[in-house]
Amino acid sequence: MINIASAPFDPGAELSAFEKKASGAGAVVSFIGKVRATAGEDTVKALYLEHYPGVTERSIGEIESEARQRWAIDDAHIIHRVGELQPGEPIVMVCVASAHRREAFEAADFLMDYLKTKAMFWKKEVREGGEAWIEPRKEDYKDAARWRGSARDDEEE
Amino acid sequence: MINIASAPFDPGAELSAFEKKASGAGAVVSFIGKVRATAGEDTVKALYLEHYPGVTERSIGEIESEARQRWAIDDAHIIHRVGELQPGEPIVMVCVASAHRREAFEAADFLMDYLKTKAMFWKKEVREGGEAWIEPRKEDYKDAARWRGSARDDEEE
Amino acid sequence: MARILFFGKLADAAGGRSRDWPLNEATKTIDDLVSALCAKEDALASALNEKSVRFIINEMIAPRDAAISDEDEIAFLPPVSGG
Amino acid sequence: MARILFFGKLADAAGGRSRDWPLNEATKTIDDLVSALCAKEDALASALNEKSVRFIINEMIAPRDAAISDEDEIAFLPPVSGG
Repeated sequence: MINIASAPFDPGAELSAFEKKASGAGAVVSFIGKVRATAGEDTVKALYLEHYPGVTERSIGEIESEARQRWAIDDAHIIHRVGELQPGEPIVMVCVASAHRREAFEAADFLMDYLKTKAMFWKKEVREGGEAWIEPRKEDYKDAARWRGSARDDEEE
Repeated sequence: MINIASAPFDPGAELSAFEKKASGAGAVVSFIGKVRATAGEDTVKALYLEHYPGVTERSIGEIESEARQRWAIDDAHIIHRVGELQPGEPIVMVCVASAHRREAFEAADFLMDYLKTKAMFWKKEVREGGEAWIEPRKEDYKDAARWRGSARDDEEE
Repeated sequence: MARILFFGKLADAAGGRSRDWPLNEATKTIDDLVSALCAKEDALASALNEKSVRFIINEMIAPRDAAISDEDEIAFLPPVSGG
Repeated sequence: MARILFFGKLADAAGGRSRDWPLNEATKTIDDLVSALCAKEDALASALNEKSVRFIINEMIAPRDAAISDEDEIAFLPPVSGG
């Protein structure tokens, strides 16, 4: 399930619903990314997230499909906020259910790396000292590059 | 926090409490391991988990300390069931909060590998076809061996 | 009229998230459209000419030399950043 | 009397999770205790002699040749398996 949410969501409630639905799976991994309160020395007042309706959902769908090709996933759930967010609020939540923990961990890790660098969102940090559009860090691109080819090669063995 | 639970727990409620407490962290990873319903061709009727009170808690405490030495963790929460469990019930839940997702993912992954192979629990599967004490699979020992030395070496660089 | 969408920092540079723009003989590709848009606005010119900008025509990623026509929805995307 | 604890499949082999056992001149180490326990019970003998069995004296991991005395709590652990 892919959910672009324009209002705050409750990670605990989302996990409850997900893990009940995926009750046959042995392993459930979840990731929650939250708005940070500081940017360097500066204070973050808000985060503003924009998306391209229709296109963004499709870009996430493609990322999820790729994860399902690479790992034996029972179920996946991706929630991503848009609009104005306050520090501490969840931005993104990814839940993955699988028979074994390795698959669940790797698929969740992969989904986050790709959501960070390939899903169609744009975010602006509103700081005490001004506004700034955020682009992925070098580490984010490096993390995403870890998955290039490797898992799919494994599958073909 | 380390919690040896003799009654079922609610993963959604645990995650809610954890992520509210760790509201300053940018990344929260959780893992839930559940009782599987089948063992090969056989049906699992129940799982029985035993521990060594005092010693088990300390063995988990040591595993958590090692994780905190290796990664910059804001908070960690480990819940592990004992007693008789039904198929689909959560056995274990690990929550890790950190500033960045890489640390949170790796620490949760590490904690699970070590809980599987080093924490003092013993588990028996009660199947239609009889009972069997479960020992870690070869993959579990291999997974745990991934962490030997490496992360700590990185830190010293 | 083509519908033009600007996302993220490109909307700031364009002073708005969308505009309707009449295409003509001189604006047959995205590249032409960028030139036309940039002719009037310096801030937008430097933003749209960044190598990292990507283009979407009617919800499909398109190259800079892709043909465009009136009735198309053309979007300009700066580097994405989710999560 | 020493207190002996058996965990997991060792409790099945011992027919119980604990027993009190008087130590004497012939049972000064864990190794001696294993021999004494095994002398009477074949199932327990093969279970306790598995290489994977570990020993705990008063909540501390101990080697097979560790000294034991009355009042000690001595635990026999098969391979652990959490999660």
